Amino acid sequence: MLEHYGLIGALALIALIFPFVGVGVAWLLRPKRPDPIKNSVYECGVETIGDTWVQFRAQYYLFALIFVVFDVEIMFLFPIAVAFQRLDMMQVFYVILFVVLLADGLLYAWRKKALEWQ
Amino acid sequence: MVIPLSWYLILAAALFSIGFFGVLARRNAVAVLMGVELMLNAVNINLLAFWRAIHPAELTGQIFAIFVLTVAAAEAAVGLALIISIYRSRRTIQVDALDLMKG
Amino acid sequence: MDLSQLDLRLIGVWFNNMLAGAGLAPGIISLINWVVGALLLLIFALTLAIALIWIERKLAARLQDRLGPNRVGPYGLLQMVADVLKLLTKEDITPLEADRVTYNLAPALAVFQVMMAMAVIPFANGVIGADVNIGVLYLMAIGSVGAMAALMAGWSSNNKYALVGGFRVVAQLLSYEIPLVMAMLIPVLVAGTMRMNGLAEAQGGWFGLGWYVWTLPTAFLIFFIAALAEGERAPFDLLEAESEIVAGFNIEYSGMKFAWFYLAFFLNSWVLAAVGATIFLGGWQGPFVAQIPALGVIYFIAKTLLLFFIQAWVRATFPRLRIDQMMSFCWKVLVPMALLLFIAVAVTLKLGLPQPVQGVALLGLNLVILLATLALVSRAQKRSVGAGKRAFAPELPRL
Amino acid sequence: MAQQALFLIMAVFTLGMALGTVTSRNIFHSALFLVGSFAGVAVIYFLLEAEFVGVAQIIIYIGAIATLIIFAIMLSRSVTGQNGSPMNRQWAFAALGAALLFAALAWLFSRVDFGSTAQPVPEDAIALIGAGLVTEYVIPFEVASILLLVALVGAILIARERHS
Repeated sequence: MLEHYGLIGALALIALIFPFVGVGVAWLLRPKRPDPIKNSVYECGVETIGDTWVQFRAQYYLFALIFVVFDVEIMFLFPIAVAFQRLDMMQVFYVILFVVLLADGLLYAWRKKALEWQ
Repeated sequence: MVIPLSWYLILAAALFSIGFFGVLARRNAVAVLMGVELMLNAVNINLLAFWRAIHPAELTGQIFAIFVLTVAAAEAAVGLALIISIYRSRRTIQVDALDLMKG
Repeated sequence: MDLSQLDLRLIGVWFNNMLAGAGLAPGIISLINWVVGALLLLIFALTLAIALIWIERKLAARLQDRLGPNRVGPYGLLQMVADVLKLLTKEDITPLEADRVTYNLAPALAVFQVMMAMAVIPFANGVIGADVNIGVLYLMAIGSVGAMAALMAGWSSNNKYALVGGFRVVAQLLSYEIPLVMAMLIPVLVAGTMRMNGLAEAQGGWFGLGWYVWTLPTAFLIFFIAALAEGERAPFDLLEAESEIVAGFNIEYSGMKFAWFYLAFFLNSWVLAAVGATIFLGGWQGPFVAQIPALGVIYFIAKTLLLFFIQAWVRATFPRLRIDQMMSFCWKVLVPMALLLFIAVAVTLKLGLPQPVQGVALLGLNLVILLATLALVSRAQKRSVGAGKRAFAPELPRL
Repeated sequence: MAQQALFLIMAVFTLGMALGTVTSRNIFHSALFLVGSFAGVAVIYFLLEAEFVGVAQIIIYIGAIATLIIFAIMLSRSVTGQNGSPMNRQWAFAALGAALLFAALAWLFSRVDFGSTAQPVPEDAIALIGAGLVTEYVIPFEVASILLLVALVGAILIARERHS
């Protein structure tokens, strides 16, 4: 099994180093004249007011939550899909039960208006 | 196995101890949760190492590792929701500042 | 020359024989193979990116009745070379209060993600970086690294626009990952394998009628729409919406670091097109591919470019969606549709129908689900517009 | 040999990242170190020939849990929260306790021989996992579904902004 991952490992190493090589080459070629105005935060020419890390709404977190639950669900469904030809009708029913239970979660989120963007 | 079982176990032990330290010593509630996740990872390394060394033909070890992952995801979802909720009402997530229950 | 000998895999065999002839140990030979393979993929990706940027700019210009790049070289072909040189010599600006390590790591991670995805794409039968057992899941895993890169870039720039872009990552990349992967799950269910080459192989025969786009058109549609969002393309380009949040998460980046995000964007579109072509359009399958395996490369590239062309076409044509519309569409239309499709296909496969009947049944089911969804959405839309609500916020029907 | 070298490199990487997670002053950096540590553990799983769990580790831990953690940090970031030590008062005892725990476990694992077989991992391991989930382990499988459902419902209830 591991021999399949040799190329992926080599690619991972090269793909991690390569962007830094590019930035390094640019570092050799490019001008370096920093000044406070140039390095200030870009805000359409307006002075930045206040801290950047202002409070964000929890709305985003709700979507992340639903994402996590479905992510885990899909991770379970993939090996079952691979084994699907070996399953009988009863076992397919178990899989459908699993999906339907999680679809309930989506319905609940829908009902509670967690899917609305306000 | 090319790599001895004890290597994996010692790695897992080290990871578990680091996570344990994080849980006990950090003030930020999110950091405490990160410590818990490190400990769960250590447990999973142990599960898979024993599976690979002793029963590779049966996939029990792998299946249980997946369940541990699932539980970790559920735990993180609820734990972080609690932390966000606490932050909203108390404006802090430093664990030692949250001592409402202290008499 | 015998055309059947024209198999790209033979180059690998020849290369290995040469190395073995030089008296190298087997371990060293495989190491050289891996490194050479990885370097080939890297070089291919870089050349491809330059070609894609030129194609897309020319195409968008034609669709919008402009000329596009035409000054540097014939048909503006050398424009991209000039752009690369310009980006290399641009001054690199790091905002004063940026989180430096994270700021520099983010573009590298974006490139890393898209390069890693190249490893499991089959260019012809067996011509694939690594035909791993977990092919489709591997792509899903790599995709989550890309979301992480955008999140890091948005957070570390210490810029409000960038942070809004970072937050929109979850709204867009994460949400649309669910229908994307659910749509990829359905061909896996039919083929019974996650290997990318195996998926392409399973679509042979029947003169192209074995392609999953014919039997599973709704799954393909879900995949394609979700791929537009995953590739940060209009109408789903809220992540960088230049007219609202200037450039989103990569606003503070300049010079080479910006170039990496740019490169990752185009390659990501191409990878999504290639995955779509492999999973739904038969990949390297085509006429006479069994006799002349090298033809597979041509079929594969043609199908990929077709999908890339449609993506660019949509991008040049459609206006951007609002964020509430985008999220509603994902969670209230695409995900329920994909879940329903999964259950329907699973049951149909277990009925034990003979091959052609099963294909027709699958096609019928797909069309029924698609039409039913369209009808429900248009009814919900009419009702919400009539009630004076914002357009497209379908309510759950009372049960 | 090559595998052992890779294992040692990844072990050092994972532990270093884990140490960074628990000691970093900046909570966002902690989260990034945590991501690095997760990635290291994923490579360890691949070395154990558990490719499915390795890829699931990346999908769930890096794709889902780490994203949630980073979001929670972004949402609960207080301007004053960065001051002061990241550690609480009992950190020295915690360090001592963790060191003792590690010493005891390491001593145990280096002494006891749990045995090991030369059996290979089956070729179709993923299909066997999939079949196992709906045969032998069907109850944990459905319970996992219910657990996720309950977690989703609970988390939505807790995290929802109340409209006053």
